[in-house]
Amino acid sequence: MNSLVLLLLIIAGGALLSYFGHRINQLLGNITVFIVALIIPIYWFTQVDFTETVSLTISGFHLEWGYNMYGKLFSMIVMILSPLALIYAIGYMKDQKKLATFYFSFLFSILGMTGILMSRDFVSLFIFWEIMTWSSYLLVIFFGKDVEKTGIKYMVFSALGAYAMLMAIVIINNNTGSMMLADYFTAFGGFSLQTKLLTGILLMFGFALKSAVMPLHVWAPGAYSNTPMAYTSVFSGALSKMGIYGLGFVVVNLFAHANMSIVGDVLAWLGAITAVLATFSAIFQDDAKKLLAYSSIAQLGYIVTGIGIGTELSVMAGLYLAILHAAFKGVLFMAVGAVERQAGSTDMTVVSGLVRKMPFTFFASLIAIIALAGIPPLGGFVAKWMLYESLITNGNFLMVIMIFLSSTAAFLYCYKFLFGLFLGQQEPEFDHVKEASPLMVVPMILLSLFLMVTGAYPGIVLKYIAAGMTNLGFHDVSWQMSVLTNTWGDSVNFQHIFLAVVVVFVAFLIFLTWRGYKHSTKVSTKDISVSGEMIKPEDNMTYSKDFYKPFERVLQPILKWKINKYYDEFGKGLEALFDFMRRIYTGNGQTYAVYVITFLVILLVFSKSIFGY
Amino acid sequence: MQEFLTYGIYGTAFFLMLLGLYAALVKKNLVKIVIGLSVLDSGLHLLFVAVGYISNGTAPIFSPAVVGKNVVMVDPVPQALVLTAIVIGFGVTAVALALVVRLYRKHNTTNIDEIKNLKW
Amino acid sequence: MVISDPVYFIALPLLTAFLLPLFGKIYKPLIGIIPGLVFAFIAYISFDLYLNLVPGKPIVIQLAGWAPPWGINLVFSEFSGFVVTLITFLAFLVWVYSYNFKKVGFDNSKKYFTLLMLLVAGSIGVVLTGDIFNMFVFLEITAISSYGLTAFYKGRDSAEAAFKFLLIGSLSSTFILLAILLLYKQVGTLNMAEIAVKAQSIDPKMKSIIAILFMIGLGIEAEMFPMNGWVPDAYSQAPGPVAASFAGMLAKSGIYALVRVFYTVLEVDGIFDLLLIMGILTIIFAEFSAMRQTRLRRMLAYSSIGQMGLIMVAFSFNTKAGIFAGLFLMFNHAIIKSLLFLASGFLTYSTKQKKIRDLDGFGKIMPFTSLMFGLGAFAIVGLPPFSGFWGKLNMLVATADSNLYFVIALILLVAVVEVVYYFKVIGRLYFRQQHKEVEVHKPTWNAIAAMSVLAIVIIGVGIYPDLITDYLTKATNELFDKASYIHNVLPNLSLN
Amino acid sequence: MKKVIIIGFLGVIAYYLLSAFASVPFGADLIKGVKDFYLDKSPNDLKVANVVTSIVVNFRGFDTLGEVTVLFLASTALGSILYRRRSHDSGLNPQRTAPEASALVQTGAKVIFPFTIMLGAYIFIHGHLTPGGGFQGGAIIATGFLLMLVSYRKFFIEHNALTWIEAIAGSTFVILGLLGLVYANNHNFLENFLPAGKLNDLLSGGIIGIIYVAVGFKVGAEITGILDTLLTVKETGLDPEEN
Amino acid sequence: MTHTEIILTVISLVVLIIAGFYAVMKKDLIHAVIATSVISLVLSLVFYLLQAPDVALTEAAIGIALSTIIFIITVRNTKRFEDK
Repeated sequence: MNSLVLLLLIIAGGALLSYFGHRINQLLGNITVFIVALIIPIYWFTQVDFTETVSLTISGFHLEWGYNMYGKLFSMIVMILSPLALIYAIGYMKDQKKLATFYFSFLFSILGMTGILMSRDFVSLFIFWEIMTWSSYLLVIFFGKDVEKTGIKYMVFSALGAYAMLMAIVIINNNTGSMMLADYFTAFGGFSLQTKLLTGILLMFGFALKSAVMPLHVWAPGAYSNTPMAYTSVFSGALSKMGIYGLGFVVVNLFAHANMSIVGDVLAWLGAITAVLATFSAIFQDDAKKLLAYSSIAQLGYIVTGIGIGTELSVMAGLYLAILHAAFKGVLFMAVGAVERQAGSTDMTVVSGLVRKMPFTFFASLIAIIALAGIPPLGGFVAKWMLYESLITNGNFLMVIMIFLSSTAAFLYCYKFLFGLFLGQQEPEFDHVKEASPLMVVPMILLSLFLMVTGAYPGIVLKYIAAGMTNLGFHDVSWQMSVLTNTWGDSVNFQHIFLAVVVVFVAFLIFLTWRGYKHSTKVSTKDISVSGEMIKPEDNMTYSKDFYKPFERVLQPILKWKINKYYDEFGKGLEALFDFMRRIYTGNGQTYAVYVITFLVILLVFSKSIFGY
Repeated sequence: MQEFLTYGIYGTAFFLMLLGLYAALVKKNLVKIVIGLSVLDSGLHLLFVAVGYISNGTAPIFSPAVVGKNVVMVDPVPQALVLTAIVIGFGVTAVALALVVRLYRKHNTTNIDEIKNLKW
Repeated sequence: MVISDPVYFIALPLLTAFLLPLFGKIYKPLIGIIPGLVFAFIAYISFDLYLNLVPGKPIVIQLAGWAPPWGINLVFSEFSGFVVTLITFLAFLVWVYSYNFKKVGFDNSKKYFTLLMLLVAGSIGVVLTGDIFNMFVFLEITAISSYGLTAFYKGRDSAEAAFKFLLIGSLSSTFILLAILLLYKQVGTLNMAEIAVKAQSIDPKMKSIIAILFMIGLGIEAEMFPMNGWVPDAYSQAPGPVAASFAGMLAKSGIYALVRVFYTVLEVDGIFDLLLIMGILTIIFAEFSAMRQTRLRRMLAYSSIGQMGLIMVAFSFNTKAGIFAGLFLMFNHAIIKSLLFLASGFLTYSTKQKKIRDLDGFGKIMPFTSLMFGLGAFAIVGLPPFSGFWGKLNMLVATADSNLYFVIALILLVAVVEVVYYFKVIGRLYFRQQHKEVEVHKPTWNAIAAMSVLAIVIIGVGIYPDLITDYLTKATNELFDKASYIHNVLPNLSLN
Repeated sequence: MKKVIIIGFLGVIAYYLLSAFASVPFGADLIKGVKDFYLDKSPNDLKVANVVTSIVVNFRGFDTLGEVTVLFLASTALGSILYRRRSHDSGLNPQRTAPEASALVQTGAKVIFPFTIMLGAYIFIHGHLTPGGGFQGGAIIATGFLLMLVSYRKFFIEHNALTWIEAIAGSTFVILGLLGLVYANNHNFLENFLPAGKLNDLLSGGIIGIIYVAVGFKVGAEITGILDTLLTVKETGLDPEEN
Repeated sequence: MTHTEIILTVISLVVLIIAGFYAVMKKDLIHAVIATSVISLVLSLVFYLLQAPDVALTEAAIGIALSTIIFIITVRNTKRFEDK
């Protein structure tokens, strides 16, 4: 049997088995999930033949599946992150209700992503895209929180994006007579400008929506923070990358090569704006989940910028960042999930000082944060370096400033995140907190190890990226295992930096631990005497409250402008319109009869112009 | 004369139909609406028969009196159709009136404006 | 072949309906069983006939021994056979569903089954007949049985709904009769094939007036925009299985009549543009109204109108792709909407108020019904891998082929609205806590069986649409090829 | 205001439709169509003197089957619409609210009743010869019953008998049609399989006469049933079951 | 058509129009129903004059007697007068 079909069958079968397993009992279900989580990546890495293709004709549409290097690159994200998240989920979701639905949807979204990345035609791309969308919708509203607000918002935006794609697809089919991606790419040059823009922008709309680019990001914070964290790591890490995947081939493959880089530039600008605004929003979040959600949006903004610029280096930077983002956001969401499960809250004004209680979680988060912030020894630095370099060589200095501003501001929320949850004073109410179960810790640790290794040897990833970029029309992309050489001829050896930093860091840590234990005294954060002023019990005086108050005051004018508001107003307006329109069904049977007669009169009066006799 | 009858009969038929339609569309009383529908039907039936009529035709019956003679007969097809239509109209009227009785029992009124529990 | 004659589709239900009171006198349970046997039998012979149909050679049945155009004829072609098979299949499932309905407060089953059987016979008659006046008679049969079925339940506003339906329906039958009369006076025949030949010579102004009258008369059962005021009321007040039959049979025979008249019988320039506009208006008003409904059945009814609008748009392209898409949508709408209505029957029966917000947490207390509803909702909004997706995709491809890009945009925008209101319900069913104690009515075994069959069809066609695409293509060719229809009915006549 | 608009609308409709019908002048024989065939075949082949009857019962017999069905349907629908659960009737016989008619009316009705029945029967038996047929005869029979129902408060229709008549008459029609599938020359539904006889004979026209008799019984029973249902509607006023 | 028939027809048409008006406009429903009955009666005469005896008979049997009686029953069961 064809290995690609078998892969899809394994995932779908796994979904069904997990569903029924969990319907029977939790232990059986968990074991099934665990086995499935192991089998999928093992099968993918060892058995899947990437040269194989499947082609079939359904309902008159020719479908074709087969990997290319670009799809394979993204598949790696899915195949590494998703099983880890599944294993994590076993621990995280323990004793929750409706587990059968959870794992079923989880595996189906993996099925969707896997399918997207091997689709060579638009129909199967769309099918898998929709499967991914509805399964993730079920997970977004899984806890039943804000079903009306967040869930519907997610579904509306997803549907808008998907249908924009669908419209592009049928227009492409009308123009090329084929549903194949490859035919579209070859025929693109011959389209009229309108068709080029219409199809390209509609496709971009769909993809950009999934990767939460600025005006289309409003679904993301709520969706990311309401979803069970076990899935959010995949959601933000892998699923949003499907948007990047699509943007890659639309922007780079079509517009950048068709001398229409203006489209890509617009996208890049949107990405940069997204990055800045989302970073600022992230800084002022008190809920760690929300913080990470905004941070995700910001990171995706960088990636989109990289893709949008569309030069060799920028695309490479974007893709590298995409892979790193999958890893570190995966870890961070898992860590928040662990905190949520163990401490019962993710509010950074409530939870604090968990570093001693949950050291492994802290370690993993720390590594991830370092990678995220782009601090030298880890991969984030390399990626950002490449991004800056590509922007500078391309002459987009304003964008450099924006990205730089955003990256710097990112330190603020990184610090807030680490401090809020793990550092600071530990309150007595968290005395009982224990480290999360190994099922949850091991995936985090594995991912952070991956981050460390790629920090020292970025080439491990760059190799695949370079291979993947051949499908985007960039051949002979140069890369080195551990040395980065820039346009101006300077080179940096990461191996050495990494080792040096690690040594210093470890030494400092040991020193700190030793000193910290010696000299710390315990004071309750809630026992503060204020001169002459009465403190009400509900006043929370922990450090994490109003963490960046002065900064917030400065940024107030920017933050006041909330795009969400406009969407809400628009939605309300639509609802009012709908309410108005349905009044034509007055409930009076006679009125309906009058409609019939009116219609007859209209047709008779205009019969000449309608029928043109 | 022919023309007068054309417009006279067609006109009457249409007039009855429009009267019926008017009652069905404007009158508020349920029974009146059904009366309107019935008048509408009457006009329609008249139209059918009038369209089927052929000048100086006889009824389409080969009674012993006409067998073998060369007579013009009126078009029997509209007559057959209108037979069916009359019976169907009667059936619809009966159902409509039964519904009126039901509505009256529920709402204690026969004003169609007051019977709109189902709307929007 | 005597045993598989299309006339059985009509004669047998009629005979059974006439005799049903006698069966009831002999042995009471026969009232429930006999209709089932009849439905099973006609479903069997329709499948048998349809699957063995020779392409291009429809079964043309003369009645009373007179060849068309003198006698009435029935045409069991690829298109009409497809619709008939769909109707008989659904009829059987509706019977399966309502067989045991008495257990959940269902009285007076004799009259129910009589009316249901006549509804089925009427719908089939509309589809099969080759005579325009006979079509009117069968339309009236479907209409009157629908009035009876709509008003079936007491203690609801069912009489109100039925009266509205009746008022509009009577107007429609007047217009159809006027159109038939005008047509007869022009061509001197009532046979559709012969009309099709002779109608070419009718004065275009006259033809357009006839077309307008037909459009209004037939548009009512096809749920076209300004004439669909009865739909939400009737669908929400009728018993659940009846609403399913309305969606699956009444609306289908309505759209069939519309399509047959405008494709085969009466070719009028511009009628398809009109159909396109009306279809679009139908979609917009229906889906927007559905969005703000608080009652489940009304929401489904409006959604049903929207689907019918989509079907009209598909047929208005006057291309093969359009017809194919339209047929696919018809199939989907019949199967999926029936499933939704059948499932909603038990959901609304348990929530006395029938409000959507009372459905919170029903996924837990009525797992099977909720699952079926969810599946139907996924399918109807066109999510893969359910059959609804292929219909929508084909529809959009057909639209694009007609270069109507703005229609694509419109259909998709409206589809977003559709997604919203269906997913709101799913969200309530599954992801909310039950907030009100309700008296739960579990579905009976036969209801479960009926819903399962529909669900299997939806998933089966969704995963492998080629199960039906062949038949749809054949039906498309049949409908598109007017000349061969005429030739098959009237071998001695031909176009021009 | 609404009235004025609607009158305007009706005027527009009248204008267009009248102009459409004006092209088919009254009394003109414009078309060569199926009617000539019917006028030729009915007396010569079918031996049915009344062409309308032969069209209604033979050429377009399927329509008539539909028509009978519509009446049956109306009666069933009426029954289901006005049906009440037994428990609410609480064992009482349904009572008609109409007051007892005067002795004169009662006697008159008693005298006229058999004649009406006979007239009706005559009309549907001679349906293929003279004007009228099953529908008209059936309706007249029903009128006779109506007379009795209105005159006598205690005149109750035997529902059992009604059911039997309905069922047997209706199924006779369909079964005769189905027999055509087996015995007739072309094996068509509703095709005549009996000898045609001689024009203007009572026993002519093959199955047409039989069908019309069946239709007569059916229609008579159906309409009587409808009247009975409507007449036994109970007291006026709000129905507790409805609210 | 003979002259007598034409004159009869014309008179009938006039009666039809008047009765139609009466049926639609009269507030007393019983009167309106009687008017519809008159319409049927006159209509059946017109049918007869137009050489349609079958239709005339049907209209007479159904329109004059049966239709009228079911209307009257309904009016008795509801309200006699159309309210303003």
